Amino acid sequence: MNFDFSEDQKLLQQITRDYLAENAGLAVCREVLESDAPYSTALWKGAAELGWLGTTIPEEYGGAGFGHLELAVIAEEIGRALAPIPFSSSVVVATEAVLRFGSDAQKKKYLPKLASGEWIGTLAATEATGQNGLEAAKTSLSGGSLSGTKIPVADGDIANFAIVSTAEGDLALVDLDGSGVTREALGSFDPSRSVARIVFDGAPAEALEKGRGQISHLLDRAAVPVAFEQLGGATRAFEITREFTLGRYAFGRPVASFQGIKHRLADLWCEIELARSNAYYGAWALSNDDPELAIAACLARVSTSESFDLAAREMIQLHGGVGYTWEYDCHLFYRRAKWLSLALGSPASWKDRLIDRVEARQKSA
Amino acid sequence: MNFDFSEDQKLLQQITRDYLAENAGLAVCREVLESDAPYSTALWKGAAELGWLGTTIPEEYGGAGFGHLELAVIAEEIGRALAPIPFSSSVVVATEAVLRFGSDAQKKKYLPKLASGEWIGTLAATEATGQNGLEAAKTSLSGGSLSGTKIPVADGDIANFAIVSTAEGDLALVDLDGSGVTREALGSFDPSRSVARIVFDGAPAEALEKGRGQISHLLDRAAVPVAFEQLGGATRAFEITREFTLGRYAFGRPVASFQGIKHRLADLWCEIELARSNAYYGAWALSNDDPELAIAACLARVSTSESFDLAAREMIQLHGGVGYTWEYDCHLFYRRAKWLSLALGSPASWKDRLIDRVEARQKSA
Amino acid sequence: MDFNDTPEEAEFRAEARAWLEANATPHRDDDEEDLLGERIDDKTLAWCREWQAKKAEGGWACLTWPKEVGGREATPIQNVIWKQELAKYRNPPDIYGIGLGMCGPTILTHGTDEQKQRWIPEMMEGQQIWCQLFSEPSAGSDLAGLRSSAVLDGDDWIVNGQKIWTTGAQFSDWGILVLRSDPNAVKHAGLTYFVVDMHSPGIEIRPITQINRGQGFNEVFFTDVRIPDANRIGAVGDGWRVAITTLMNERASIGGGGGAGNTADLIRAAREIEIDGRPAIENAAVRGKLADFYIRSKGLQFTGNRTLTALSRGQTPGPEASLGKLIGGVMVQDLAEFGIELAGMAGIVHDASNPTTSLWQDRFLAIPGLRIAGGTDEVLRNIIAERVLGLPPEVRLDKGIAFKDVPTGPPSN
Amino acid sequence: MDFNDTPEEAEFRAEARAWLEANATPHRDDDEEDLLGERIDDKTLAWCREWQAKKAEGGWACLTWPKEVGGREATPIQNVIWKQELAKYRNPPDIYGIGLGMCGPTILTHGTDEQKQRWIPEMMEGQQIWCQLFSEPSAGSDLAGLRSSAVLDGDDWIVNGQKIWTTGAQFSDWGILVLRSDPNAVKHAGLTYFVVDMHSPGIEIRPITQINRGQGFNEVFFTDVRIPDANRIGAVGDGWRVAITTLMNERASIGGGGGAGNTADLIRAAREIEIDGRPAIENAAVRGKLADFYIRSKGLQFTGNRTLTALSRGQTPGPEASLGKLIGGVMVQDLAEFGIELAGMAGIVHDASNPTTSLWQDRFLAIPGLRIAGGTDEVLRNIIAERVLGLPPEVRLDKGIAFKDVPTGPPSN
Repeated sequence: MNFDFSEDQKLLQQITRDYLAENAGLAVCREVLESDAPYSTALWKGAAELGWLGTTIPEEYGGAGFGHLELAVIAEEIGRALAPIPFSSSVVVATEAVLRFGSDAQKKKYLPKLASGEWIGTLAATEATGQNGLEAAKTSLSGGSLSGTKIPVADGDIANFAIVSTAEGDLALVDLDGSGVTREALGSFDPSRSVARIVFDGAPAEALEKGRGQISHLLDRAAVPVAFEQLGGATRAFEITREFTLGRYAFGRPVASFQGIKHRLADLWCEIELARSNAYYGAWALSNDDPELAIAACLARVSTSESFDLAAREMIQLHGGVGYTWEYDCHLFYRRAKWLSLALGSPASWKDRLIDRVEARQKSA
Repeated sequence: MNFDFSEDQKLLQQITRDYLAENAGLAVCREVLESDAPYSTALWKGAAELGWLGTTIPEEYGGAGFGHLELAVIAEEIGRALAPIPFSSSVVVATEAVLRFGSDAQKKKYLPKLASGEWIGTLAATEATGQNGLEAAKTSLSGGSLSGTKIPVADGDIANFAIVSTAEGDLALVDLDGSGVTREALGSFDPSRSVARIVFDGAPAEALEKGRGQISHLLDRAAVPVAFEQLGGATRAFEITREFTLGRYAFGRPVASFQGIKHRLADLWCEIELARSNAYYGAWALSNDDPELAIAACLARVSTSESFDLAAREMIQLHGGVGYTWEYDCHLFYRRAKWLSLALGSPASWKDRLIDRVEARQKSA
Repeated sequence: MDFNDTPEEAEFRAEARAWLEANATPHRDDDEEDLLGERIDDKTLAWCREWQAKKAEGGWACLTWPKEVGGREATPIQNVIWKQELAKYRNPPDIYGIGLGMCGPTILTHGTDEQKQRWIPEMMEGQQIWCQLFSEPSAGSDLAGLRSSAVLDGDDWIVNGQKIWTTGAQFSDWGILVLRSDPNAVKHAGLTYFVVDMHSPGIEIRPITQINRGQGFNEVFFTDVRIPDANRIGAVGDGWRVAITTLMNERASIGGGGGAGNTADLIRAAREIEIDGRPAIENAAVRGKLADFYIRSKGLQFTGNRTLTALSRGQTPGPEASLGKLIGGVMVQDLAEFGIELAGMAGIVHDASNPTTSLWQDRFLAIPGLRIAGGTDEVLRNIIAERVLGLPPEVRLDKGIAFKDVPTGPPSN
Repeated sequence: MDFNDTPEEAEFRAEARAWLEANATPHRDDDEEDLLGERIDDKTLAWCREWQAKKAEGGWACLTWPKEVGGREATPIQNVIWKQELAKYRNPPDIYGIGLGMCGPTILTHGTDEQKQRWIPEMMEGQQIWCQLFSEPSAGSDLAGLRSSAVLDGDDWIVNGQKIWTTGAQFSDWGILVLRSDPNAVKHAGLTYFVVDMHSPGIEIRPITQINRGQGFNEVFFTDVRIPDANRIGAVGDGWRVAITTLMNERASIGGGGGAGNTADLIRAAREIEIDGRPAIENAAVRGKLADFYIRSKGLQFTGNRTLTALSRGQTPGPEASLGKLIGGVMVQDLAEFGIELAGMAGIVHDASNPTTSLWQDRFLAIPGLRIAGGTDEVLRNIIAERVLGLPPEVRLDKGIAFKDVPTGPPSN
């Protein structure tokens, strides 16, 4: 039994954390949030230089050739820093799609640019408000030409290409800077991460070679690293809150000495630890290509979404008045938590998916 | 605005409470629970003498001729005492059915015996495990002859007659001591209240004159007084628990002085107060025959079910070890809470019904 | 048990209605939601002044006050009836609420006759706007832990320090203020209560930006500000007792989130938004959640009716009112969160292209402020536990020692 | 990151498996659930003795103990592997668990050589059953508040008082016992630790009936019971320090409710039971609940795996273990309650005609006991807050004063 990261992975974690502490304090997130910039180009460049953007990309395509455990480690640190970069869209989802379902030619075209950070990729799957099945896409790919509207697309305003789910069940690769594409940046609940509407009107596109019918599997694979990003955010929110309640005094004693506060922190800690355990299981299943991934991804996704949301909410409340000010960082967490918990589909939809899969397994057993 | 009971009703409450304190301490509930007796005949007799069993029955039929507010007042006290008598089945449901939907002849036959306590009545609606619509009855009444199986029937082993829902949508009156009826007492989750399976095989029966299609309305009318019974139980559980935590010392101070306990009690108190408010609204709607009853009954039913369940659970936990002993009374509340929250249909089914009705009203608005 | 007015109440309601019909402005469809009163500009201020003057003229400026100062000695239930009727019309933000609801009653209770004559009439007519300066950065839930100082210098007090969470400071003329006049006394004994001219030299007001970018509150800095001793309310060192009067009146005036608890909006959204190709309202999980919200919001509403009943009988509602804020605060936040999640991934879009969801997002960003203002969850639970349920008070480590010796931060070893 | 044994662990597992295959009894389908060990009769006791003797003979009686007393100095992870393999077979109730898990380690740590020789071998071979007598009616969460007294009389101590929640007292030969030997000392300083012969005159054992009518615990009354001073463990007045050793070992041994957290049962029930004529599992509200339970139970399971990982590395798992009991306890109660409610009105029938629902009802009645035993929610949250998160301890009012002066009930004014 070794249900933990290795020493090497922990070293990678430390290096990543140190770099981010130096280069991506919460002020960097705030800067993007308060400005018109959709993301931090400087941090994106730094991440490229450190090789994070090509973590899972084989060396032959210019990547670091690491596995998904290393990706999970880096994602957690990205989450801790609330790094304002399109990591989840490009490094997790788009990279995974090309790597897993692309032809050799497709890999050769996209992976080196993804690894270098020159291109940002994203997934364009959702077409409407509500929790509709991802299989319900109306956007159509026919004769190399893609038409339809995707909204919202995470990081769709800054991405160079998108993986687009189609009515035919394909995952289409589309150059977003090319012809037949109109896009519009939309207001984001977390302005440190961006979001867009994209209209395709006969845009040139090709299907990922092995992508047909794989949207659901792609989401499973993406959900695990994103869960680590969420876990990192939740953990950091908790740590800052704990520190605050220890330093803040009322009635001559630290706020953290009152049982009401202690018990709330204890409950929150339990939720985050359970989420961590589920995320670890996801990482194990993903890195081993285990069939359990279909269930493990749901566990990791729901657990980390709910605990990051909770941690951010408690963070504001336990900070009292200052927690509600723009000046304090609580709202950065509050916004990011909700953004991440919805950007790959709501927790409710993942619960539904989980029961489908548990049922299927019980029936087959 | 007078959203409270009147002085007269409060006096009735005090008299009822005093009588029950003298004659129905929790030892009386325990006695029934620990013995084979299905209910306390002595208390039933006392209740009859005090006129409680005919609270809403007009004087011409031997009742007290009170309204539903008085019934609510008495039901709350019955609940506080965990009185081990078939009050909800006979005085609330069966009486209401005959009173509301019976012909003159039916009223003349049943109401005086209900008021005197000579006959116990009950409702036999459920036919299977699960949350199936009450409209799904298979039991059939045809040519004055009733056939089918009802399980479970609250107080079905001790009742003299039943109101039986049928496939035709009728509410049939059946003499349970007559021919064509086989019944069997079943184990009850709360052995101080009893439950049975009843098989009808050509039992002579007649429909309540104005009962067709009224099962749902009957349940609404019954839910409100039962909600007061639940509210009484919840309130008493809370009071006993509060007293206990004040008297129990740990670390040199009352357990009730620790913030962890204080806040749990504060939260519980809030839940019970909300339930009380919803129950009051139900009482207002019922006693005024207001169309709001369709919604108000759901509010009262769900609120009081959930808060009595919660109060009983917290009662055990906040008593610590002794709360888990047979000797202490906590489990009497734990059993009764669950029994009452299911005996008229689960809270989940009432929530579903509530949204049906809210939606219907919004649409018609 | 009924929801109807008594004959006396009905008569009063008719009187209020008649005046309002003649003088008030009807609601408009484009009235915007402004949960925290964050959008007050000069035009709005002018509207406030005009409307307040009109109410004062008609005798509706401050119903519960004594007749000798222009009130109508209305009963608490009459005051509620007035508010119910008033709410049926379009009203400017309640910028006089703090003055009339908290400052006025305190001056009427503890002020000298001279002080009453000086401040009360102008306050009532809306000529002067008042604010309250109690909280400090290090004194939130522990209000009596405040540190801003007042030192007597001839006939004036010299004031230094910082106040926070001051609603309306930027357009206020006067403020009520509690200061530490003796740091060697025990905590509650070293406080004195003043009225300060907000236009005094040495006062600097900085708006606080909230997490939703709104600016409903301010920080107020005092640097050698002079307050004449004639502006002192109550005796030196008796400030806590005076402040209690203000706080009792505050607790009664803070509401529970109003429209944000509106389940009708959510049910409408659940009919419009789809889950798996069907209206969300057909989904059992959504129905269960809607039912939970509906039941809680109704429970809160009817609890309010029980409070009104007490008022109607001439009773004073007590600390039970904390229930509404504790339960209501959590509920409206849950409700807003559920409203966002109903949109699925579209819940991350926060702009005009997504109006239904934006409504919930705006509320989700506004509500944490409502939850904290007027008492954190812990403060409210303590109030309920101690004052309603009679459970023992907290163990106190700050009693019986000089205020300056009470720990205010971690030991610096 | 993998779930596999290291080569050393695999080797040990093979050894354990081989011995069990040769000596243990397979599971039977009709094995009944007995969450609180309530159904121990003579036949069961005989089976316990026989199986323990066999394990001792094979060297599997107490793996972690020193070789010199018959243990195999196994690592913590080896002990877990043994338990995993053991659980695959049919086992009698663990009546030796308290002796071997708590009494033995305490004697091995604090006992004299003579005491070790006297008690350890027989304990290990299962010839003697041990119980633990710490809790008292007025000393639950506050264990050190115990009042049962020991007064020295020649070479004996005279013991009076009452203990409670003693598992297995009715069939135990020996007990470990903490008593107040000096009521004038401060609370923790006046305690002394003993071993008592449970067959001594003056001991009366009364079973406690639980809310589910089971009898897993006892009250034990002491009336002038004599304990030889030779049975004292540690110094006079040093009982609390000795007791800590016992308690540290207890915390590690109490589990989280085992099979009661089995969501597979619930999913099966949701496929069988109908809502509105369709299997309950098709209902979105039911699905959401099932998902919540499934996610929590898996989270608990994987948290256990993280603990095993620490063990596998030779680390000692700490107070984090309280998480499992706190979260698991609430979850299994919620799960049982949901299982009952799924049945609708049929949830009130508690008998053989209703087997699926009866299972949940039985658990619903057993679980409150599991939740309280080994620490209430508040105790567990304090442990997590103070020992894991490093938050400040409670304000203590019982420090620094003679035990006899510590308030034990409301003032009788």
